[in-house]
Amino acid sequence: MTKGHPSTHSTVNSRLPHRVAPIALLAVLAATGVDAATVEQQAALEGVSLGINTTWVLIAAFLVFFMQAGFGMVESGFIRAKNACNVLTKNFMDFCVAALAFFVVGYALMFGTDAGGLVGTTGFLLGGLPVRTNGVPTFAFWLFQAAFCGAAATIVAGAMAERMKFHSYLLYSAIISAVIYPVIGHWTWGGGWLASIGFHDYAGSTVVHATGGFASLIGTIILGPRIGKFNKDGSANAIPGHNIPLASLGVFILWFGWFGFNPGSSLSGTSAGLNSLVAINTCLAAAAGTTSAMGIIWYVSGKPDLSMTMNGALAGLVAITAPCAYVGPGAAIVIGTVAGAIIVAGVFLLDRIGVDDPVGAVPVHGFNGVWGTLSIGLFGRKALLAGDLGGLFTGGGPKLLGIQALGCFSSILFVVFTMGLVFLIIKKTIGLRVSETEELRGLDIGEHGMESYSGFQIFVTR
Amino acid sequence: MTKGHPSTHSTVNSRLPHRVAPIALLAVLAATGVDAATVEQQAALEGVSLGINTTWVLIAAFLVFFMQAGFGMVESGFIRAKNACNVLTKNFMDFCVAALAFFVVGYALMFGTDAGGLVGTTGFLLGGLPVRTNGVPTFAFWLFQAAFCGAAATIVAGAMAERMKFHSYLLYSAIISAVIYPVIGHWTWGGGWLASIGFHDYAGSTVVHATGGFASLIGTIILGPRIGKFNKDGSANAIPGHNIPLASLGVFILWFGWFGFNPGSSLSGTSAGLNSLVAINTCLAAAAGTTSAMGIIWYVSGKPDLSMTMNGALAGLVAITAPCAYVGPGAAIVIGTVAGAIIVAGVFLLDRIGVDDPVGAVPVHGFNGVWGTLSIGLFGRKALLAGDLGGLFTGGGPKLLGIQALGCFSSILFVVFTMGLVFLIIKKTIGLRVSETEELRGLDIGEHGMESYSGFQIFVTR
Amino acid sequence: MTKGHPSTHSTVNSRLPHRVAPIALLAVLAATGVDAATVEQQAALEGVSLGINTTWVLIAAFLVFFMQAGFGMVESGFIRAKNACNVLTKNFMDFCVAALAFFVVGYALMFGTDAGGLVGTTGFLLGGLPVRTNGVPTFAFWLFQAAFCGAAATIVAGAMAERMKFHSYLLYSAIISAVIYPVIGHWTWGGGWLASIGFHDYAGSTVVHATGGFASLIGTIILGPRIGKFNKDGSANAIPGHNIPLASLGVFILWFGWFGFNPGSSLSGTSAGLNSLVAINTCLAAAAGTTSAMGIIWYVSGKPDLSMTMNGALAGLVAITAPCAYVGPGAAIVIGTVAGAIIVAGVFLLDRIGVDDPVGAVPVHGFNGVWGTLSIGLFGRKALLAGDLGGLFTGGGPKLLGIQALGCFSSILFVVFTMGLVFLIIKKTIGLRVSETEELRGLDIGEHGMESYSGFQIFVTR
Amino acid sequence: MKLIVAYIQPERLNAVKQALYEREVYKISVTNALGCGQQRGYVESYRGVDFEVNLLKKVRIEIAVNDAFVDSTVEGIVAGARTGNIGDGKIFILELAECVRIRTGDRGAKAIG
Amino acid sequence: MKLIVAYIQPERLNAVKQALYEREVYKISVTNALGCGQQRGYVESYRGVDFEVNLLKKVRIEIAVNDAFVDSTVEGIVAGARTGNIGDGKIFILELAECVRIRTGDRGAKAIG
Amino acid sequence: MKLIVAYIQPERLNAVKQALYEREVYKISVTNALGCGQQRGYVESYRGVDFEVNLLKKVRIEIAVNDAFVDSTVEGIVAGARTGNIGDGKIFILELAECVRIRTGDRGAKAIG
Ligand SMILES: Nc1ncnc2c1ncn2[C@@H]1O[C@H](COP(=O)(O)OP(=O)(O)O)[C@@H](O)[C@H]1O
Ligand SMILES: Nc1ncnc2c1ncn2[C@@H]1O[C@H](COP(=O)(O)OP(=O)(O)O)[C@@H](O)[C@H]1O
Ligand SMILES: Nc1ncnc2c1ncn2[C@@H]1O[C@H](COP(=O)(O)OP(=O)(O)O)[C@@H](O)[C@H]1O
Repeated sequence: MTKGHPSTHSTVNSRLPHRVAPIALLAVLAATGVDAATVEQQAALEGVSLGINTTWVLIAAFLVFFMQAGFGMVESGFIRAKNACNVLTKNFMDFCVAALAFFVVGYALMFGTDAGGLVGTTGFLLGGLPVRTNGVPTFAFWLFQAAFCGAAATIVAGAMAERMKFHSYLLYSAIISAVIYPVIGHWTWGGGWLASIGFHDYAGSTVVHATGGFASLIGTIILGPRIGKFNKDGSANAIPGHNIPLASLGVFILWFGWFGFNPGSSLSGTSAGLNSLVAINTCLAAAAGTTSAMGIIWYVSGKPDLSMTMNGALAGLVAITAPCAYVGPGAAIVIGTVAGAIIVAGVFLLDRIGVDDPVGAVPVHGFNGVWGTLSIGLFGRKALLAGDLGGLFTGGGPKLLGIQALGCFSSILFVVFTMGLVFLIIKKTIGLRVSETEELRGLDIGEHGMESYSGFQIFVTR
Repeated sequence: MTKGHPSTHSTVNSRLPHRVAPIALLAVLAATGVDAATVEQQAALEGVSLGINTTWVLIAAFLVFFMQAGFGMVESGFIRAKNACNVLTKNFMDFCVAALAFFVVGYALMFGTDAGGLVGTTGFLLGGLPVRTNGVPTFAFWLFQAAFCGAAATIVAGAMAERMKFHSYLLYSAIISAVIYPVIGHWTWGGGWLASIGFHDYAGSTVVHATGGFASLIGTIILGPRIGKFNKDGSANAIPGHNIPLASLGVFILWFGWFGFNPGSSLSGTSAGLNSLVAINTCLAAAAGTTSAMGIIWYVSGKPDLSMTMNGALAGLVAITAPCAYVGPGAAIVIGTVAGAIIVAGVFLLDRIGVDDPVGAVPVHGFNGVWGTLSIGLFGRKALLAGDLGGLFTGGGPKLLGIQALGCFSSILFVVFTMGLVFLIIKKTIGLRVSETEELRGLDIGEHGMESYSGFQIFVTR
Repeated sequence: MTKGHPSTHSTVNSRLPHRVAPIALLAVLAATGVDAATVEQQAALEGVSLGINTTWVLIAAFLVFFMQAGFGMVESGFIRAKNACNVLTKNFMDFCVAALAFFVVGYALMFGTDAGGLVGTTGFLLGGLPVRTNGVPTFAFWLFQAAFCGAAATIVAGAMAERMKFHSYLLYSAIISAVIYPVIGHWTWGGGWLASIGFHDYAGSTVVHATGGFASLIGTIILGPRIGKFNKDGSANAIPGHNIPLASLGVFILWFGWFGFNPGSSLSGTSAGLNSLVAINTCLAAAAGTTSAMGIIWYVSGKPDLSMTMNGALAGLVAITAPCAYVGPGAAIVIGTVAGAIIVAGVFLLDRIGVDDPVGAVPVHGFNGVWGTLSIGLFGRKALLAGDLGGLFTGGGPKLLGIQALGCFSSILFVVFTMGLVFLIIKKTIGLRVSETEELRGLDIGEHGMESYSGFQIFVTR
Repeated sequence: MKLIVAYIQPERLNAVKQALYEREVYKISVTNALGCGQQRGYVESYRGVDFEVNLLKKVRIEIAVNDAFVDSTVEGIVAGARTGNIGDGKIFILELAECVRIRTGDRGAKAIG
Repeated sequence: MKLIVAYIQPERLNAVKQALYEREVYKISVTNALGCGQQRGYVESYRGVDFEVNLLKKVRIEIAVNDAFVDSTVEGIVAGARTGNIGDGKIFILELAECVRIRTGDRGAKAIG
Repeated sequence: MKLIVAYIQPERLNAVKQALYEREVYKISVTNALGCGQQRGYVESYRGVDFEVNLLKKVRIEIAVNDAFVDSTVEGIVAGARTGNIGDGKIFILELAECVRIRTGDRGAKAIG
């Protein structure tokens, strides 16, 4: 007889649906006089349903994990070749540190038993948790959430690229994934105070993106701009990215991964209609964001700049992350279009005020995270929000908008304050910034003793 | 209690299978005396079944979307560095324009109520559509189809690369995704005249690939070859691609995405046997195409050229797209092997007749799209075709082959005629081609004011 | 009425679950007096269950296929630009040759009717096989296994890169995928002698990775080091990889694909708990491997070398492949951490003993394949192992460790002996190694007549 | 002996090589260069910030010739490189004191060709 | 006429161009170079093996000028490139026998600017 | 003072550097070049179209030395670069009028080393 993987496999495979029925349920149903076959089938059905939900969550988690590659390619492609290894190492370690930290403490702070609406307190090292959480195995749920945590952490790598010390970065990364992100996450997704006042953030415009984006903003302000970014008169210089095809691949990977990020947030493969709505909204908002960013930069600067266009796609994706389950496709297009305008304006604004964000992380994740969160208060549909509130333009009055603003700004306040403190302490102690020589020669050689493109002739005049 | 995402999530998660039963069905079944538990279970079963089908379609749609990245990498890797940003921007916008255009008009023309077998007429802006289409949520079905539309559009970007104006390209892209592709699609997949005469094209060798391939052919003829491609005596020069590793990644991504393209076309995750057949056929045809293209070019030119080998993989994939559900694995290998020969011959042919297709889009998508479509008429199995026709070599006589030829050639005729007109009108009005100076310096600088590899020393002597 | 793909599709879609009930089963159930609706539902349930299992296996197979891209990018990124096309062609052909060879003979040798515990003997060309294998369609099972076979083959491409003749490589590749890998696979997964003595290797630390890794070791020893790798005094020189961002993308793709490799090995989407356990273990071991490799190389060499760090991720992934279903997350972290140490030590060891493995394939796949396999004997939990044996540290005594060691070392012995013979015969006949001139100029030009980065200025002083 | 250095437009390289072949000058060395001359640069922009690129891509050619070949070499370069537009380039001629063929150790006029 | 060749630190290129502009020297040609001088290299490592990199990235500038401009050009390069650290670079001055503008065929002092 | 320019096979660079070190010549500048000499090119093909590549990868070395060092430098280059095969390369020697060390402003023989 042909067979596949040994022992365990066979067991697993032969565990046909009708065998998974929990004994207790069987007993109850039997007692109520329902015949045995039906009882068995009910149990089998639940087994299959669990299977599809878990499959959905796991695949979504894999896709969200893959976004880490997208972040890496975008961040490295948009900076100079001499710092590419450095940002890639940061990006790599972001995920690894996040996974370990989220395992040890992060998950507990985010999803543990609530204390005062502020923080979770149980489940350190995943100890003492129920087998299932939100209808799927806790381990699957953890993986999905851990990948989110890694995404929040790595946003900052891009904004602070090309000048930040590596070991200081590692420290930052551990703190945000172990503490800051989990606490903000707890407020909204872990049963904290924002959840109780009816704040909505379906897949994390605020929880993930605004958190990462505003941590970037405060970080890059404290760190200061790259040498040569601003002239004495305050005007900005362009420091072009070294590998636009790589960055564009990164944007595609991020978009692809976002199809896990948003639709996966239902945690349920059987929610066919909801998942489909979320998927189409995600796609249309990204398309609209790309198109509007390209149109605007073309109009403003006379050329359809690809780097801005790609940021437009990401802007649309960030903006639709919170509202994707609460609005229709038409609204998704509007949300994406506005996101495209925000990214262009945001990039110009930062250049104007002397903030140096090499990859545009602040306007993409920060500003559009806010916009996406607020947009629920504008376009949210009562029927989809499952409460009695709705958006301002969808006949729901201003209340939801107020709640959204409160939730978004209090989260941002928390991150700016705590991360500001963290960055200042690092600055005063082990230091944030590499030496000028190292910055000029590149962090790849200075911090890692290697080159990204060994053998290639590369000008490092900038 | 730990909880996940708020409100809606909980609702969704607690929506256990037995709650989704449509009332009407319940009533009917109850009236027929079937006991309540069974009725509930029937509804639950349908919920689970819908869940798995939707999961399948959505994941397939994500994979097909990801093919856009593959196209981008192949197209940019196979051309010169100075035009990489340009082709990537085109590729990006292809998907975004396709998504928006397919939302506004394309879907309606393709899948709306049929008018005379020629075109659909309802469902503009997805208005007035049923919640489900082909057994899955309409939004999921839309996403899968929109990704196909983007693929058809972007094939042309490669063939016309390195010399076509960007805004003219945008116009072309909007027209093919809004009108041309949907109309051809309607004929075969939207209940149009080709569907009614029994034309078979499982996943789009004709509908997607021949459409894109022959639009490329007519476009590149009207546009003319790149400066330096042909010598005065008509002989062709090689203009090598600038980044073969990137192109090879693109081929892998395309192959990966094709596993969504073909198997996903069942629209049904419960069609276990069918999906498995389609998947194995897709894999074997690609492997055979790669191997035969490599063998032939090795024999002909003395070296196993990687660029041709990779085109062989794509050739096999395009060819198996139509027949993948109608033939067995043995036939799939034959189809792929022939596809590998066609690609080599096709590339040589175009060079001979003075047509300049930088990435090989015409032989890959056009010629092999035809071959794949016809191959159903040769190898199609009655049992799998679900009609009483079969292939010529599988005892079905020549009739099916005739129908396949008719369907394929009428589609191609339509696309060549309409797209030829479009390109000619663009040429006479806003112009198709950039200036000579711009072509020499590269479209990245000319059209987008940026470089793909800032800082790298790149020779632009060609 | 709007409709999707034609004829077959409709048939498939309308094939609602209650229609797939096998007549026989219906009859049996009916005879036992169970009412018809229940019988129908039982059949429907099994259809849905089959659907989700097949979906799981197919998607996992797609992910494992995609690992081939990861291998390609890691292998090419870690070597010099002048040999990138060559290794990519090898990597491409590995999969294509593996797919064809595994179709023709490999599958039969691996999963055919067992002969003496040593080899399978039926199912050549997939002829005469049952429709389902291990609970999923045989075609789906084949695809999953074929992708594994391709992975085992391509590991060697990296280790023997930059100096091995292309046609000799093709020959090697055909032999390992057609014969060597299937035989080793049969022992453990095909019902051979290792399966019967209770050897455990969940997803292939030994079957896939140690096989590929030790084939690499013997191959690279027979082939000899690259020109310039070792000095006269035996000390090693660094030959840095030419494209670290590409390699890092490759590592991400491999990690992403590993989520198909390991969790997919259950062959069952309904095994929710098992799949989730495997997924979290895979993630944590990789994170731990990355972190420990980075920490150790940082400590040892003073810099956090990215190339070693990335190898650490792969080391963790390889190590957890065998035990991922048999240990808890805590043990997974320990296993990954040790893997990170092994990779650093392994790379140093090979440099010390004069073995030139350009990409680190031997320590990653070989040494960590062994470690992963043995780790079941240390940390395996009885409850998960579904036997009465357990690991040394989990109260199971030394017996399982002994079995693991026996299985692992006998597999390695077999591969070293047979592949050693193969490489020696190739060396004596058609030759293994390119000429010195070709090696200096690069195999891209010598073997394929093309350049990877046409137009780029690249130093080839090494 | 003279060492002739010329900066030309990259896309003229093949024409220059052709012209030199016709004049029996077979040996040349080429490097990639950036040039800043009379030719106006162009404006690039990156995420909204414009910047002028005034180092344009050029190709630098170096040819060592015996005195008898100087004129035809210069004439050949001009023939191949000239388009009449600004940016066509410059030719610089230096006195070459000595020339050695590494392979044979030949020196002087004999080594040059 | 003289041909001035200078090796400078890459990041000083803009400053040098600026300084030359101020001294009315507008035409320069630039190539990428690697230099090995008094400046110590640095150690790279790759998967555990250290190696010293003693060819450091430099920029090579070439400027042809009339004799009257030699001093101000040299002075301009020094002004732009000097940081006072080892590795600042060198300037080499060669006698230039002839100069030809490809576009017009002009020769000598007239062709140089 | 002389300026020595040599074109060598890329893979001989390390040997040349080694040979020069042994002869106490420590300062060199290196650029990437393409050369077309007696050495036959090779044929590449791309998707079925063959083309001859006759610009082969070379390395260009530039060394400024005092007159006393010219012979040993030339000899060192030959020692490191020679394999006896066509393509080994050429050495060109130019008169160097002046040399300036940017860091100190030193001129002439003093500045060169
Ligand atoms: N005086 C000079 N010194 C060094 N390089 C020069 C000089 N003049 C011209 N060049 C080189 O020649 C190229 C073409 O010069 P340009 O003045 O633009 O062209 P044209 O000769 O047509 O006026 C420049 O980009 C530069 O590389
Ligand atoms: N004699 C020389 N020949 C060729 N190039 C030289 C010579 N001396 C210096 N260089 C170039 O100048 C660069 C700077 O020289 P270095 O001695 O490090 O600086 P400094 O002038 O400050 O002592 C070197 O990297 C090399 O490219
Ligand atoms: N007359 C020349 N002018 C400029 N470069 C030359 C000249 N002769 C040789 N070279 C350079 O030297 C390289 C080697 O020359 P080649 O004639 O092939 O070798 P060999 O010296 O062994 O005959 C060439 O590729 C070219 O870069």
